[in-house]
Amino acid sequence: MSIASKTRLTAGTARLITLSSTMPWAFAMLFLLCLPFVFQTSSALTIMNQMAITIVFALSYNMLLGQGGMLSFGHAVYMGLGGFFAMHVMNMVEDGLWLPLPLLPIVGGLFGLLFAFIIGSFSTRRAGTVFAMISLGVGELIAACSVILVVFFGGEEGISGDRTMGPPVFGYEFLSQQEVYYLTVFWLLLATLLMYLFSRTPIGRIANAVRDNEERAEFLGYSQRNVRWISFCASGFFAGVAGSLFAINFEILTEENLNLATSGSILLVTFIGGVGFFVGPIIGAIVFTFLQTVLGLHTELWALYLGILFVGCVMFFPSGFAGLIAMHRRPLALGKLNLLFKPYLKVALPAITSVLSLAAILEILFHKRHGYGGDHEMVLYGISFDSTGYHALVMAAAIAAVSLFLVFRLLPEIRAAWDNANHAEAQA
Amino acid sequence: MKRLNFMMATALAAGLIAGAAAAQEKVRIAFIDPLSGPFATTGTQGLSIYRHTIKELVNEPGALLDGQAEFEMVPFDNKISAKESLIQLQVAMDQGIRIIAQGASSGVASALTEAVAKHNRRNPDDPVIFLNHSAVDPALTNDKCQFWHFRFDANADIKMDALTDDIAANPEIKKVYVIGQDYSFGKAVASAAQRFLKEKRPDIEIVGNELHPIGKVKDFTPYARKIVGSGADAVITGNWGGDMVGLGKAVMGAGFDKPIYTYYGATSGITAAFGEEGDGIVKLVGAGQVNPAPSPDAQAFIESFYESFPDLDLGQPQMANVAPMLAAAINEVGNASDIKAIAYALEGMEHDGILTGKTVMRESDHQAIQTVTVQGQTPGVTFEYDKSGRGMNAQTIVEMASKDSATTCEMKRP
Amino acid sequence: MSVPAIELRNLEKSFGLAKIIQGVNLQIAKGERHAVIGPNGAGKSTLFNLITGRFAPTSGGVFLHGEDVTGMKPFEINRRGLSRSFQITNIFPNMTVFENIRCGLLWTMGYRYSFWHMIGRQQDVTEKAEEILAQINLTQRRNELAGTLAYAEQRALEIGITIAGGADIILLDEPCAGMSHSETDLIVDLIRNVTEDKTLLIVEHDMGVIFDLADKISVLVYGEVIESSTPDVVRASAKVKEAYLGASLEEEAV
Amino acid sequence: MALFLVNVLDGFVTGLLLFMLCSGLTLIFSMMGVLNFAHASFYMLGAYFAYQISLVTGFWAGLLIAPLIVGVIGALVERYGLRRVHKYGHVPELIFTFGLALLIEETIQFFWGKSQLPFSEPAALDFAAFSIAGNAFPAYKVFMIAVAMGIFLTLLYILTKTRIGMTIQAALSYPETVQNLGHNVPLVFMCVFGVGTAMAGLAGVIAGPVLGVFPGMAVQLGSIVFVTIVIGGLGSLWGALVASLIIGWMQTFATAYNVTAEQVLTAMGFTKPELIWDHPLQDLWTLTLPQLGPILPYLLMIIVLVLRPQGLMGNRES
Repeated sequence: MSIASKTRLTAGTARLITLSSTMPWAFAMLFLLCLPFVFQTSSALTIMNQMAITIVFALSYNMLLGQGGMLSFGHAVYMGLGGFFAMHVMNMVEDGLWLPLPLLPIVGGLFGLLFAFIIGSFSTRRAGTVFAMISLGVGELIAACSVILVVFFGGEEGISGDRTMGPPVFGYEFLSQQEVYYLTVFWLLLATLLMYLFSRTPIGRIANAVRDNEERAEFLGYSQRNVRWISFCASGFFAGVAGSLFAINFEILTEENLNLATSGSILLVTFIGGVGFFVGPIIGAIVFTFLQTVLGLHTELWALYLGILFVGCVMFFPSGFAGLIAMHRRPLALGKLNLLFKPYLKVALPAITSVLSLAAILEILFHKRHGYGGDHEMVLYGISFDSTGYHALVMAAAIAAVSLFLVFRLLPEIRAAWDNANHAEAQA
Repeated sequence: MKRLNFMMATALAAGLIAGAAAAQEKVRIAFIDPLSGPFATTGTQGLSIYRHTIKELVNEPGALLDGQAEFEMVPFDNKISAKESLIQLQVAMDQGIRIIAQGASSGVASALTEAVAKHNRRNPDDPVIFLNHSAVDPALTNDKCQFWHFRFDANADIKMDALTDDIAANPEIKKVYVIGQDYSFGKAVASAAQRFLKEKRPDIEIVGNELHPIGKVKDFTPYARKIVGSGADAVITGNWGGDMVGLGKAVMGAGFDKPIYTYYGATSGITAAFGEEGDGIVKLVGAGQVNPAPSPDAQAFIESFYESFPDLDLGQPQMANVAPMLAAAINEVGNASDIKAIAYALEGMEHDGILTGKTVMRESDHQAIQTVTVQGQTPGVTFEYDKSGRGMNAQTIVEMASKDSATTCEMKRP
Repeated sequence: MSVPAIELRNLEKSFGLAKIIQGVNLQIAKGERHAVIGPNGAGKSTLFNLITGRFAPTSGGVFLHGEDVTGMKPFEINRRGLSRSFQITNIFPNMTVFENIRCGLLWTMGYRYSFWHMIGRQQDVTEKAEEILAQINLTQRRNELAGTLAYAEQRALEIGITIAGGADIILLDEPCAGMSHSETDLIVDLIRNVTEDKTLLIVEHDMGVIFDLADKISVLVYGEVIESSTPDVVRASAKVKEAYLGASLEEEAV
Repeated sequence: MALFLVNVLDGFVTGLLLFMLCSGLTLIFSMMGVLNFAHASFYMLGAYFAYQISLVTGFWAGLLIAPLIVGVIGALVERYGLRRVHKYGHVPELIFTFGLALLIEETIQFFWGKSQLPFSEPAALDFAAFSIAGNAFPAYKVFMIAVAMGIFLTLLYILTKTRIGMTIQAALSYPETVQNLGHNVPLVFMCVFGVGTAMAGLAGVIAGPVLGVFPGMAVQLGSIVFVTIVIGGLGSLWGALVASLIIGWMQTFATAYNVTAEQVLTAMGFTKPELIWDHPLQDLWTLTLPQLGPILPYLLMIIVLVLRPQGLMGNRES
């Protein structure tokens, strides 16, 4: 389906493909192509692949939440089912079916689409709470089935396959992580482009209209249910693509690909990034994967930090990181962005210090309480100390207090600078 | 991304140091188990046992390459997720680590053993070895067996063999109820129970054989009612974690006062949760023993463990074999970098396990054969679990358990 | 006489025990500008909601150009050439003014649920939307979010969205509510402009607007049409005066 | 027959426990329009607080104090969290409570670790009240029934016999009227949220010894609570009661009887394939009713929502 819009783009009027509209894509492509030359280890590549998959998944989720106004607690179902089917097809390839690996995401996407079509037929009748609850119920149901239907889902071990058994594509067999990276990036760019273009189609725009005011849209000739259903199917397709990419990368799918935790975390990813912006989920996916894998290497408390970040985000900047960036469009347009640099720089040091020292307090407390028994030595930010005493705690608290005090002292200045930068006439 | 750069740098630096062959070579072992989330206790406990064993039995006595080298455990948190485990495996390999240890969850173990096999097939010159310290799904050393995987724990079948010995010796048991979690391990336990009971005590009636959804049952009372209602004289279960606590408490709460045979019915808060009610009722089958300590050496070893880790339990005695056996293999090869040779050296190795008696790494399927015990929850033991005033005491001791058991493994050696 | 554009036959609607519309019969000819007046709570908005499919009638029927549309969903009725505005401004606040208008155009211009057109590249839609923007005097505000417009501008936009699809029957629910005199004049001109050659059904409280615009007026009191005729007749009708005044007095008494 | 009776009683306990959670959730939803995703987390907090208090003062003080603390925390969450998010709309509110659930779970692990806590029933109730055909019915469960019934009757009294109750009832049926109550609406909201969460906390205290106190206890119950109030009908207290009991009994009886797919299929005239472990339909043949037990509520919810979106006893669509 979305392939159609792609051909339209290339076949369509060329003059509308302007330099400014293709620049970001070209830049992204170049950037992604160069990344493996900087990060060569296969674990770095794996993490980048993971990011790419999360980006596709989060973008597909935002087709629902951000663009269609549907809050889903069960989106992992479509990614997971797409992935499971892709994995089964991968195993069929091993048994002789002819299908080059790069085409596998289409298979997964179609199955994601199929299930979105079936489930969407009743879940999209209403938006809001009812939709959210049905998505939760379906999510729980499929996740529970995955343990019962062992033949298909492989039970708790999941099912695995070998991506290298397909026909070689231009001599590549996808043995190395690097080859897989380029395959993933190809699909990342393609899927992102297609989803972006989808938001520019009549149905994409009407999805926004239905999100804003479903009743008004009905009086313009649109069935709100059909609009949601179509968005839902499209979203299911791309979730299935993400699932297939997962299958290709990790060569295993398990119950965790379907369960509520995965569905919940994609909500978190998308929201942190910013649901109101196309790039929001991309930012969210990068930040989240980074925090999860890299922060996870350094602290057991990563989930706590993530939770704090999420709740803080909902409370204080509900438009997410993308929203924070977009806030600066007006100062930029007024040419007054430079007014903000100095106050930002001034507050950066105390702000970072306060975050780090608050985290230090948590870490020390946690270590005191749950550290491996008898292991009193603790290393934090490269400093090694004994966590049994109160010295370190008092010190961290003192640093936190001072830096927080500084941050609050600087707040009025920032606010003033912000107001100033946002008003065309203020300078005069 | 900066962090990744840093990681690369450290990996590089580590490589350089290794290349310089310093006097104190560090042989690093990646410990990939849950260190956060609901199963963090299991992972933390395992890591502590490793660290203690390495310190007491390898590094301090200078048992690795005549004291020229030392073991170091590098923990990686897999959050008990297959996907995370594969990522952590990559990270570990990027850091130059070629020895992987894992144990919590057979599902993760099966993902890892496949990933390791795939990696070794794709990179035959740079293999990785996988030391499984407690994932007991029999398939790992049967249908899914492969050269690079070594299991140090007794598998579910071996444990069931010992467990049914204990049942067979008790003439009062006429009816048995088997209940477990609905996944590969639970099913393996159930079929093994049927097989061995039929063989050893054909007169015993299996009055219930049931699988319940894993981690989804809020209240085990209806199951407990069925068990009591069936008139069973003993319960066999492979449940672990919350499912073990829930089942145990419900069954005992419904008035059941006969033996409950478990695989994982102790430590990690379970012994404390059962408390007095479980004394004399809860049985545990496992490799090796801590109560009573099998030897004075073992006594000292366990004592020093509890000194170093007062908040944890020595819950998995077989884990104390991994580091010494690996050290012996490395000593035999003469270096720690020829992974293939080390793997060959581990095959068929005999070892005097500090807590598990005579231990052999069986060549045919890489399954460790060792002492398996059936233990009972007893108050006032020397080494208590969960600081609850009670612990597990060995009752039936089977040396070299199931040493001739059959395997379907067709090992392909490189 | 040709088939009426809108025909209501014995239309009734009850909410629980309350009968809001009790047997309305009404015929509106093609091209007619028809106004519905009546005291507060007479059921004018309910009548609109019944015609447009927002509520299903308890009994009776609604016919558009002779076709029975009773019980159809709003979008189905809209597709048969009927478009409406709302008493309380009902626009897409998070979309730009231009996009608001464009949403009103898409279905009738044949784009429907298309995901194979790039909307920004459809010259016909863009031109038509610009045309309507010019008509409702909002070209200047083109790229602003609809939610940030002034009240009168939002009302104009509401009308713009309503007429954008080119429906031949337009229902306007109190388009001038809450507007100043000068704003009202502008809106009335606008309405007259955009409903040229179309059937218009309008509810309005401002009698000046009604008598200025309407070809025919129906008076709705307590869910019943007590008079339906030309403005002059209605103005002179004693029945209307009595009912209307009576109702107003009652209202004040409450 | 005896077993049937025992199961009726057990299902009743489960249902009532569920109702204690659902009543608070429904109250909050009806008044404020907020579906509190973190409701089960307050239940968990209740259990943890009660455990901590019981270490010092014993079970009974915990039973009284823990719900109060939970209620106060709930009120604070409303005052400083929800109210702030309220202006962005209902979806962000739902997302906020979702985040709160994550945060509470992590915070609890921070303080109490990840293991199961040894929280057990008070010694005074640690005996079998009676037993039916060898199946003991613990006195503690009798106590649970008593507490839950007590809560229900109190709630019923307050809602039908007091002025504030009438107001709340009006608000249940006509949410838009809440604004016209002439009360300090934000204060009412804060109190409702506090009371609702305190009830969840109380449920946690009395459920803790039976269902266990561990970090996963909220997740385990969380979605089932929503399912229950959705089935019962959002905003309907009676619906919540009916749905809770239905689900309590449904789950108990589903686990109690080993109906297998094999029996059903054989009865329908199919024959079981010989080599079942390699058969593509093996899962279908080996399916049992207890296996399906935990997913039945979700199935029921989807059916209810498709056929009757306002729920069994609800009178408004969300």
